[in-house]
Amino acid sequence: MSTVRILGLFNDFDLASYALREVRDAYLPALNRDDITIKSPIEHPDVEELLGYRPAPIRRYTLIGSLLGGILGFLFLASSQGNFFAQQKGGKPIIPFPPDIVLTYEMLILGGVYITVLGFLISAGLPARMKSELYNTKISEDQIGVLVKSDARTIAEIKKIFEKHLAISITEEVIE
Amino acid sequence: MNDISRRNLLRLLGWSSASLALTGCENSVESGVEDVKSYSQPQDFMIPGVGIYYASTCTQCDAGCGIKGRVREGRILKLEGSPESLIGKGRICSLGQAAVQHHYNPDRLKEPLLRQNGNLQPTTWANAINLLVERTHDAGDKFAFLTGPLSGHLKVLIQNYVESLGSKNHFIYDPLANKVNRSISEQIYGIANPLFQIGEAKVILSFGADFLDTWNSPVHFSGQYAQFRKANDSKSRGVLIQAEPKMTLTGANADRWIPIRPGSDGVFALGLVNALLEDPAYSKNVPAPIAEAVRGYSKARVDKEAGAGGEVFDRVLALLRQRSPSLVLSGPSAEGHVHGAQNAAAIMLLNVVLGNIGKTITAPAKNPFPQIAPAEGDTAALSAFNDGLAQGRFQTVFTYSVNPAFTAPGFMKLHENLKKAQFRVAFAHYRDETAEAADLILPLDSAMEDWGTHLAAYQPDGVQLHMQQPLMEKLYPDSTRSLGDVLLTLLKQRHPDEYKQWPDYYAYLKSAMIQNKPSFKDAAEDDEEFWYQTLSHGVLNVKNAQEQRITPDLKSLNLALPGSPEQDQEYPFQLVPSVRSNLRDGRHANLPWLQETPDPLTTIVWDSWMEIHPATAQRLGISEGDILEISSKTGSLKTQAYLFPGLQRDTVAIPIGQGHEAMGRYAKGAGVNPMKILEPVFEGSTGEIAMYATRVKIRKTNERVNVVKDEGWRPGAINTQLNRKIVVTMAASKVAVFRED
Amino acid sequence: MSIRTMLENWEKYRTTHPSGDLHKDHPEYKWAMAIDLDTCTGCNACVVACYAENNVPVVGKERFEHGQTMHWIRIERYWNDEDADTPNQGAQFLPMMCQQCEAAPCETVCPVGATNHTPDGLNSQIYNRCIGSRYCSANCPYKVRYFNWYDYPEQEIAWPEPLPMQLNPDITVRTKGIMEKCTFCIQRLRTAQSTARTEGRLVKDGEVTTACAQACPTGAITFGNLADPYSQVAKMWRQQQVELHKDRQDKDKTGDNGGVRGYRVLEELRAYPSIMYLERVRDTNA
Amino acid sequence: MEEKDIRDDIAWAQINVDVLRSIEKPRLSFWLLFCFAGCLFLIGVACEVYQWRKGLGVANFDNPHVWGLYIASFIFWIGMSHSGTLLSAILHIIHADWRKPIYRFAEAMTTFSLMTAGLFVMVHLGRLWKFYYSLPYPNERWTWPNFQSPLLWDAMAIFTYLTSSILFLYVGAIPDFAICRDNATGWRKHFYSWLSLGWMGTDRQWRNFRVTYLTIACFLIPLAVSVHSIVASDFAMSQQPGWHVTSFPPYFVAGALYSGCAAIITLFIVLRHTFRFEEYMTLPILDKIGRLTFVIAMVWTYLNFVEYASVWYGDDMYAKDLLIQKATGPYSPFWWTMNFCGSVIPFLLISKTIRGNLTAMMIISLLLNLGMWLERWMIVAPTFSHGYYPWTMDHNQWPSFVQWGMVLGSFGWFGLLFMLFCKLVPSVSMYEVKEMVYHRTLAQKKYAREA
Repeated sequence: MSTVRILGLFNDFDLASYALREVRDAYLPALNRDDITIKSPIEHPDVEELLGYRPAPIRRYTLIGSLLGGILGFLFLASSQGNFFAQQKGGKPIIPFPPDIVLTYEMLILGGVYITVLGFLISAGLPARMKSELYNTKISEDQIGVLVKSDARTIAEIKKIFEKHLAISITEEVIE
Repeated sequence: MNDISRRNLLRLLGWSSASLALTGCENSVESGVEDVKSYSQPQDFMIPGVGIYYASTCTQCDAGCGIKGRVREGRILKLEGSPESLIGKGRICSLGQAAVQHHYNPDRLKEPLLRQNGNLQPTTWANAINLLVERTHDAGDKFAFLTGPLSGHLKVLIQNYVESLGSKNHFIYDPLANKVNRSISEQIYGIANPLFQIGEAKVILSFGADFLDTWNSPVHFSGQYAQFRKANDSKSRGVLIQAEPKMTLTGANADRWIPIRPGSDGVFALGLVNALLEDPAYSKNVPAPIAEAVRGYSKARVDKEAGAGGEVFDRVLALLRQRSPSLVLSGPSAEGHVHGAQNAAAIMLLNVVLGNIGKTITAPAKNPFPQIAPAEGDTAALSAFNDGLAQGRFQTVFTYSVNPAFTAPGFMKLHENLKKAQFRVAFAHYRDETAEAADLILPLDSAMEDWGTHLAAYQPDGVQLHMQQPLMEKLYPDSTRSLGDVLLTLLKQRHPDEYKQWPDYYAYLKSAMIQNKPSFKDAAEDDEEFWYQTLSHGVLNVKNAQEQRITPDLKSLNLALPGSPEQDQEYPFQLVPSVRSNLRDGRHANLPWLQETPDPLTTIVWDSWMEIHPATAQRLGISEGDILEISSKTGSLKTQAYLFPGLQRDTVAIPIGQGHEAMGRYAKGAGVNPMKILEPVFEGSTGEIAMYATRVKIRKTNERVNVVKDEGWRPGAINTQLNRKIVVTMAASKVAVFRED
Repeated sequence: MSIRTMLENWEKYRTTHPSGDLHKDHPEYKWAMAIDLDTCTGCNACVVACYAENNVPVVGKERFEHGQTMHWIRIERYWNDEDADTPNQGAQFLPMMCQQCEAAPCETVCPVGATNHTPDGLNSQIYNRCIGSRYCSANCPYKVRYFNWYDYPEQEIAWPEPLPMQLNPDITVRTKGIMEKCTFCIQRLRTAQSTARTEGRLVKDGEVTTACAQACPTGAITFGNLADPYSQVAKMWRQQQVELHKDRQDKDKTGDNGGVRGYRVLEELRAYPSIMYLERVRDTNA
Repeated sequence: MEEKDIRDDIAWAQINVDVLRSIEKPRLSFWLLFCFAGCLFLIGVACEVYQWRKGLGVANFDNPHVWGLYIASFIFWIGMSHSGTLLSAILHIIHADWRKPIYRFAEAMTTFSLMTAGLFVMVHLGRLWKFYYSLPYPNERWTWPNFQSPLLWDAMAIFTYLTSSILFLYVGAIPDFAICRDNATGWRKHFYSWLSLGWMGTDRQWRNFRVTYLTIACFLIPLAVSVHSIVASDFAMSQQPGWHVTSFPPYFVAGALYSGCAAIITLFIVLRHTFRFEEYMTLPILDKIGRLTFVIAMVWTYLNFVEYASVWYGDDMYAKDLLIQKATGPYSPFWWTMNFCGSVIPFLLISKTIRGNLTAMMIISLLLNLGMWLERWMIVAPTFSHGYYPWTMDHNQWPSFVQWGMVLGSFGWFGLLFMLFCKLVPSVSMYEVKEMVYHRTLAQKKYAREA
């Protein structure tokens, strides 16, 4: 049986959320909650809550990044100082702490930021191929899209619900 | 050498009437010709990358310190003092260091130049020699040779040459000569150049004698000064008092600097004598007439005429009384007046009264070789030379190691007078002012390329002959020559039979030295060995040179000092043409190192300036950098003002040595030449030019410049430490004395 | 591998300087000077000697006016305020060159480590490492570092032919954009040290000296190895009760140094300079 | 003058239209301005070429004046960069939503002024062609830069700050790039598709986006502070009188925020005028920035005073002499101007009328920045003229045309970058304005319901 994707566009968040709630409460057996996606011009946490908990693991990346940056940073500094022709400068130790701490601090932030962004790309699935999903340029303007993937029968149900909630436009596509 | 008599040979070699017995010497002197280059060419023992030191003699000034030159890969790099020299004692001054820049100077003459239809054209040496021969062969008394101070065998050759031409006109000119001193010393001590034991003195009173920088033998004196200052358990630290109208470097190091009125040195000295004579301890060795003559010089009069009486006078007097032996020196600012001789006499009298003779003023050992003995110059010689030119008595004129066209005072009009001679030859290193005025310019070897022997006029501790030898291969082998060689060539033209045995100056010198081996070394020593030793050490000490003693002679002592001059309203200021150790009479103005080295007292570089006392400047509304027009009766010049506290109030000072119109890229156009505005005033007894007797007036122009100097910039104030602990001064009484271990 | 080196020498890398024990800091050599201001006459012989020995370029009037001179050693001449009327006690001279500080402010700030403290106690300057940030000069209390504002060897005034023949082949001439300063004539020191090493000994006192000390007509400058207790300079430092590692000498604590003349310029900045000056003396009876 | 704040009923589509208008094909006036900036920049380039060939002497540096306008301008530009972080990061964290229309160009300013500052580090070097010696690149000799040198901390901190704020700017702009993509055609389409990384506003993207943006903001704040305290260490870590001051790091940070805010006011007015952004860059926002600027100005004034006072009472001879020199010596005109512009002018900002008057604000902001530029110069130069060592004290030194030329050039360079930015990136954050409007409407509905 073929899988179908449907995208309904709504005029505002209220309509979108009513539609979502109904889809959720319809207890369609074949519908997997993770197959529901919301596409919106601005972020809107309370609508997302309808889909239940979905993880945003960025902070883990951040922690790892900054730790790596800090530790490797210090080791790099100290070891390179140790290997640079080991002559004293200004009577200070060859591996002096105050400067190294300043630099370690910078490297900690550097690592943190870089890895965080990396984490963002990974967990937000970017860069993404536009063709892979249904999309409508109205979404980036002012309309809220609800995208559902399921088998044809369920999709038919959902389509009714969308229409009931005054979806502006509904597009379907059949995947294999 | 059978055809010429032995006595004659000795004359030719410069040892005539030598008071030491010379053993005969029959060896041929042809040998060693091939050695001429050997001292400047890389040799088998010369390791590339390792510097080797060769001994020679510094010719930058007449002090004649021994030097050692560091040579690497056949290049002379640096000069150090030679520890074996009794004069320099291993030390060297800035002037001496810079000699290498004469040698490598980009503006050195590189070819003989001949004046053809008005302008100087390159010519060949052969051509030049022919010209010299033909222009001189019947010159006779129409020939004149103007040189700087001379000694050693070059002097012999020059004198032999001049007399071989049948001329008596050899003038020895030294713009900065202390002739007056010498003649008065001659008169009182019987010795022109007594030795001043600065190291022994407990107190020194110096009347403008800048013995640390420019006077007589500065490097030697500096060495003594170190002892003089050092306190140890045997002697306390010496006290230096300097009385002079313009602060010299020595004055800057004095414990007490006294700005006396210019020319009043004699008055100050006689005032001290007078005060001392009240004490029988001093009066005993002074004849009555003199005691009579000085009676008039009361403290009040000193105060009135010298502007330095009162408490200062008492301090000096007290010090002279307490501390013996003392030493009183008379310098150029004392001699450079009409009554310079009297000033000098008064100062020497003070020495006699203080009983310094034989203690701090001693006689040098007698120089056994009158022919090579130093011939010191004076400025009277220049006057004579100039008069001769003016009267057209000289047709052929040679000049060597002097630059009269630059150093001669403006009033002499020497530049015009030179034109009256038909044939002017300049033996020179640069196209300086005199060379520019010559018909034939002959480029000489530099001091680093030339041979020579030198005897110092001021020779401490016995008699020491300094050898000068090439420190490297000639830079321009084909185009420059040694004056010695040239003279030999010319002499061969006159007396072929006498001189033919010496192919060149080197051979001449070598045979001369070997001739006289016994007076320096063991007669048995091998000649070649002796010669090598001589060159490698660079100095030869005369064996048992005869000691002398000074017996002061106070008869016929002229102490007639003029009263203080009435205030000249039109020309209110006395001009001091001060001497800069770096430039001296201007012959070193083309050495970049010396131009860039700041003047010690003003820290000004690359230029001239006029020093004026801050108070005076304030009165006249002059501030630093104002361009001033300084005019005397004979001329005027423009230069920048520098406010300098080390001046007597109605005195202004302009340094000598700058203001070249020729000579080279570094010298040309830098600064002004105060000699040009000197007044025609001469010292009474010697006829020397009275350098310090010119009066000037100052006009402030509305131009203004930045004074280029090293010291920090202080708006309208002298340069102080701003209470920072940079140079700390301690009172001598407080200094802890350490026992030498 | 670098980390291993680091851990192995950790102790060594954590020592500060000067530790107070001269022989721990400098087992063999500690080059130092003593300059007697009572015998220094300000004659400039040292300055020219330095030009000759170290290939210091002449910059000419215009550059000098802009303060772009290069003299590694300079003679300073100070007055007292009251001298404006009559300088009764003459002027005050002081030869000032790089003080070769033990804890040199210039060293820490160099971004590329072009200036370091050498084992024999010099403040070295690595010309071809220098990128010309001029931070060292900015941080030098004595302002004795000189920057090559132009390509002086290329300037017509410095070394026109054949003057370059005088250049000392033991050291370089410096190009534009780098810092230079007095090195205590390091070329002489290194030669002497290597000679001594090949002969299996230490450099003897008086075996090597700097150009300025060698020239000085009054012998006011004494140079030598402070680590050698029998050297002349070490004796003088002892005699003058000046200790290298102190920022305030014990003798000065009372406020009266008891007639002992040794002192160091701007000592209180805790740079521990290696040049001791002896106070200038003036006789107040004169 | 009371102008309304952003209308709540403004259509989201309208927002797109208004903002996207600003990145349309540039008008002639743009090109003229662009060329002008280009010329300024070329002047700087010419000076650098000349200096490269001749040596730094042509800039009229000397001993002891080894530093000059280059370092002063360097600090100035670093300072400029701080405002961006302030507005976007700090205000973002404290949910001050009035920042939303203006933070984008502020961040751009941060990035570009950092790039400009970097240039000054370069031209300052005596051997620019060897600048890479100061980078820690691995090499067979194990020679590394000297990590003890505050200059190296600078390099490290600026690198971190620059890259981080570029990332911050970029990440924050991805949704807007998507908008551009959806509305653009031709090469711009490709350009923005590439930049927007295929952003489709899915819940997953928004969710991670929110966290990331917040996290980077949190990083940026301590970073910004550290950067300028490190620049301050260039001086505070040195030993020179007038530099060796404990209060320098906070002092510099305050100064940085100060000049940054002033610069924002300037650019705010310029953008509002050129792109007709009255709808978004409203006077109430300007009013808020005005107040903020005044507060920071007072902080700066206080720290400035603290520095003088501590020098005075600390009674360190060298520092005190220097302070007196600043106030009375040849630099005094600049020093007094600096204090006047920095501490007196801002009091004008007390008046609401003035805060609402664009012309007045423009002039004031320029004056403030003049003062801040002078401040940097007065920190650098006088210490050289009047340091520890009396012999080398010399106040005759004056920067040559080369130095001034480079300062001009830096403004040209900044102008070029900023103008390019305005035409390629929407200088008002569209999606955040939408959020702002949306949340306000919600709030009002809630209020209505309760009432």
